[in-house]
Amino acid sequence: MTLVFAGACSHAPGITGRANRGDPEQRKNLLESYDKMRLAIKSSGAEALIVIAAEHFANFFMNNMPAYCIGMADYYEGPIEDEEWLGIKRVKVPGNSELSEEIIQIVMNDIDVSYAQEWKFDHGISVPLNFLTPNYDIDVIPVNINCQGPPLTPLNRAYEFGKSIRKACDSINTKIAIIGTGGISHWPCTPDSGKINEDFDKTFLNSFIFNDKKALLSYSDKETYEKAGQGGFEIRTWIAVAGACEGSKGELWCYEPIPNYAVGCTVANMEINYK
Amino acid sequence: MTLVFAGACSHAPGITGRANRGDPEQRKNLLESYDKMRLAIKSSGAEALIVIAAEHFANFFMNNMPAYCIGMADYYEGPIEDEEWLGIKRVKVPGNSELSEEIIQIVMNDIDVSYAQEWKFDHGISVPLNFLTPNYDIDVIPVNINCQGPPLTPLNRAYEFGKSIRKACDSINTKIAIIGTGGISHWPCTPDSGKINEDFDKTFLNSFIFNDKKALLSYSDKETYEKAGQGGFEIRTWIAVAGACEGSKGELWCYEPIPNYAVGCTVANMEINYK
Amino acid sequence: MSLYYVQKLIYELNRNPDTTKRFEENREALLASYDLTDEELTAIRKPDIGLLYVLGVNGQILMHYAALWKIPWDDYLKSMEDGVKEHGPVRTGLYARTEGKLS
Amino acid sequence: MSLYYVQKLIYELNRNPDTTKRFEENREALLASYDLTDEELTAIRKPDIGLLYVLGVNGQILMHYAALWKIPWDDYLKSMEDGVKEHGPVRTGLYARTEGKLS
Ligand SMILES: [Fe+3]
Ligand SMILES: [Fe+3]
Repeated sequence: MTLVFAGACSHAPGITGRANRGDPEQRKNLLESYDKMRLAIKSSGAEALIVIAAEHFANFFMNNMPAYCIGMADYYEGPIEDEEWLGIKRVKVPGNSELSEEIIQIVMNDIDVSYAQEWKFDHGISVPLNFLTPNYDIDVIPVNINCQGPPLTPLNRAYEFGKSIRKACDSINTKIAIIGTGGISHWPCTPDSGKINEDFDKTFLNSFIFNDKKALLSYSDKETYEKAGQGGFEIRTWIAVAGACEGSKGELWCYEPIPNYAVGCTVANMEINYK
Repeated sequence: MTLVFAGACSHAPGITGRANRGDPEQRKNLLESYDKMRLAIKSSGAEALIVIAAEHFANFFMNNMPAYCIGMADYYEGPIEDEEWLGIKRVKVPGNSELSEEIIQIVMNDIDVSYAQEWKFDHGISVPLNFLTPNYDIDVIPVNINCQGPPLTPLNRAYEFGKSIRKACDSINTKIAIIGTGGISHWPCTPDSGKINEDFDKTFLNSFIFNDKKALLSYSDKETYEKAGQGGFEIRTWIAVAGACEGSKGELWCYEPIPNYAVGCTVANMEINYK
Repeated sequence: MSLYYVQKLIYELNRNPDTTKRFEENREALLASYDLTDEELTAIRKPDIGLLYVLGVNGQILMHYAALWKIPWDDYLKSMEDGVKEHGPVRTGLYARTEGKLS
Repeated sequence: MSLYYVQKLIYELNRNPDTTKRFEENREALLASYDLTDEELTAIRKPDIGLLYVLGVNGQILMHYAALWKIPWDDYLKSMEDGVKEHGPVRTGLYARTEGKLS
């Protein structure tokens, strides 16, 4: 019973890189919500933070594209992007290879994860950490779900992956927080960049908040791509968090569609139902 | 119902690289058995050959070590080793990216495979191909199970992987042959190189031939390492073939322990039970 | 499979300073080490960002290639639109599903 | 974690001709780009194949490093035995389970 916090949030590079180009009211709400999450993680007593992310060809390419990968190093580095462009200074982030290995060993019974003893974070992890662990004083365990290069893992496997991570957390004697980070609808680096499909986002968030497994797993990649763009494939990170907390409910702390950040900026938590 | 052949065999580099240092009688038996397998694949009408192998840090390293990986390219190259040393000429081997993708999409429902659009074969694949498809005239689909860098995938997942590959073969309209290639007991590149544990090998082969799932999955990595060396971890490739043919029986065509080849040289087939 | 090598080249230019250096100093030798068609080579050399988009290159890789050539963001976005006008809908990869545009 | 970087260096020497070239031409600069301890650096520079074995390097990687130094196969095998005698049992990695020797 050592999962102590679960939640999910956005990671768009505009949030830090083009900070001043967002509407001030919306930005204020977003930052306050990130900070609420930071405090919630802190007061949970978490000793390690698992970040279920969806990187953008930083470490993983189609020469060996893992459906799921878990970091197993004592430290990581990031962001890989230009510090000025992203608005985040490059740092060494503490990891915990032994804890990672314990988790991987357990997860491998259910989900066939790759492991990585080296990992350079891109904005997909660096943006959330910038707000949630600004002093980099907690061990981070990075996790990746391939949301970039098809063939992509089926949604129900992402849910099972979350359940498996939860199983690992609950059988380990370390207090662990989990966050997922991704989408929802967005069209990064394409002519449609900046577009946001609020209807798609709100429907999805509603399913997330109620942890409605059936609804969460009902999307086809075709539908997601058409309605939510390539970035929409990142719903897998949210679905994994839902899986980790199967049967419990969540709370939406922030949803601010900010076109200059190219995404509906979201922060949500998920209750932990101790079984 | 389009799995048309299944079998397993050794891949030790000594078989081709130090060909003349093996006992002539043993070698004769080995070569005749490889040839029997070549003919069996040919007469099965197979249009593609899946090779379930266990490479030796040729393409995959601990920076992103997949438990399972399937190739998805239109051609591959190999061997990466020195041609003289291995006794095999470097060639371009035909692949079939579309067929690979079909298989991957199906397998991903059960097993979280990585995929690779590029792959350089080492002796783990090049040695079997040298005997089984000497003209390189059949599409090869390379598959890797991590048997080198722990944490390793549990044996029952390797069996499930085989079942999932079978499911894919049987739902695709192409005649497919599968071979596994690995161990059994050996201590490659260590001071114990050349040692062979015949008892371990024969017990394992017996379980394979009877497709005794319980016995095949009963090995712990600790036991395997102590009795069969690091090379013994490659039993996963045989176990996957057993999984692909769950419920059927096999036949041992060759078992010749040849210390100068550093392994018990084995060729076996597995019946296909059409369901 | 050739899209793979176009993307691989750009991915390595993004991530590997040695590759970038060879691209600056000895471009043709570097390009020769990838399995590329003439059309792909033309698109890379020019660079024709719009054509690369039409050829199916993922935006998460392509944006860095535009940045390497110091193409401003807005021009990068416009190149892709122009590319579709000039070369027709996206031919393969992710964006082919909706021809590279929202339906 | 340092074993990881020892193995990574050797893996890249095995697979990447550019790394091998830098190893020949500008060794110290190359080594500085890996996160290595003094003991690991000593073992790599000498090379002390036996010590690398004791430090936990996988034989499937190590054998290629011996080959790079043109060490004959039998000497390679003997170095590992000597390494265990001189530096004690294998400390980490796969072979630590049986101290690098059959039980
Ligand atoms: Fe993203
Ligand atoms: Fe092997």
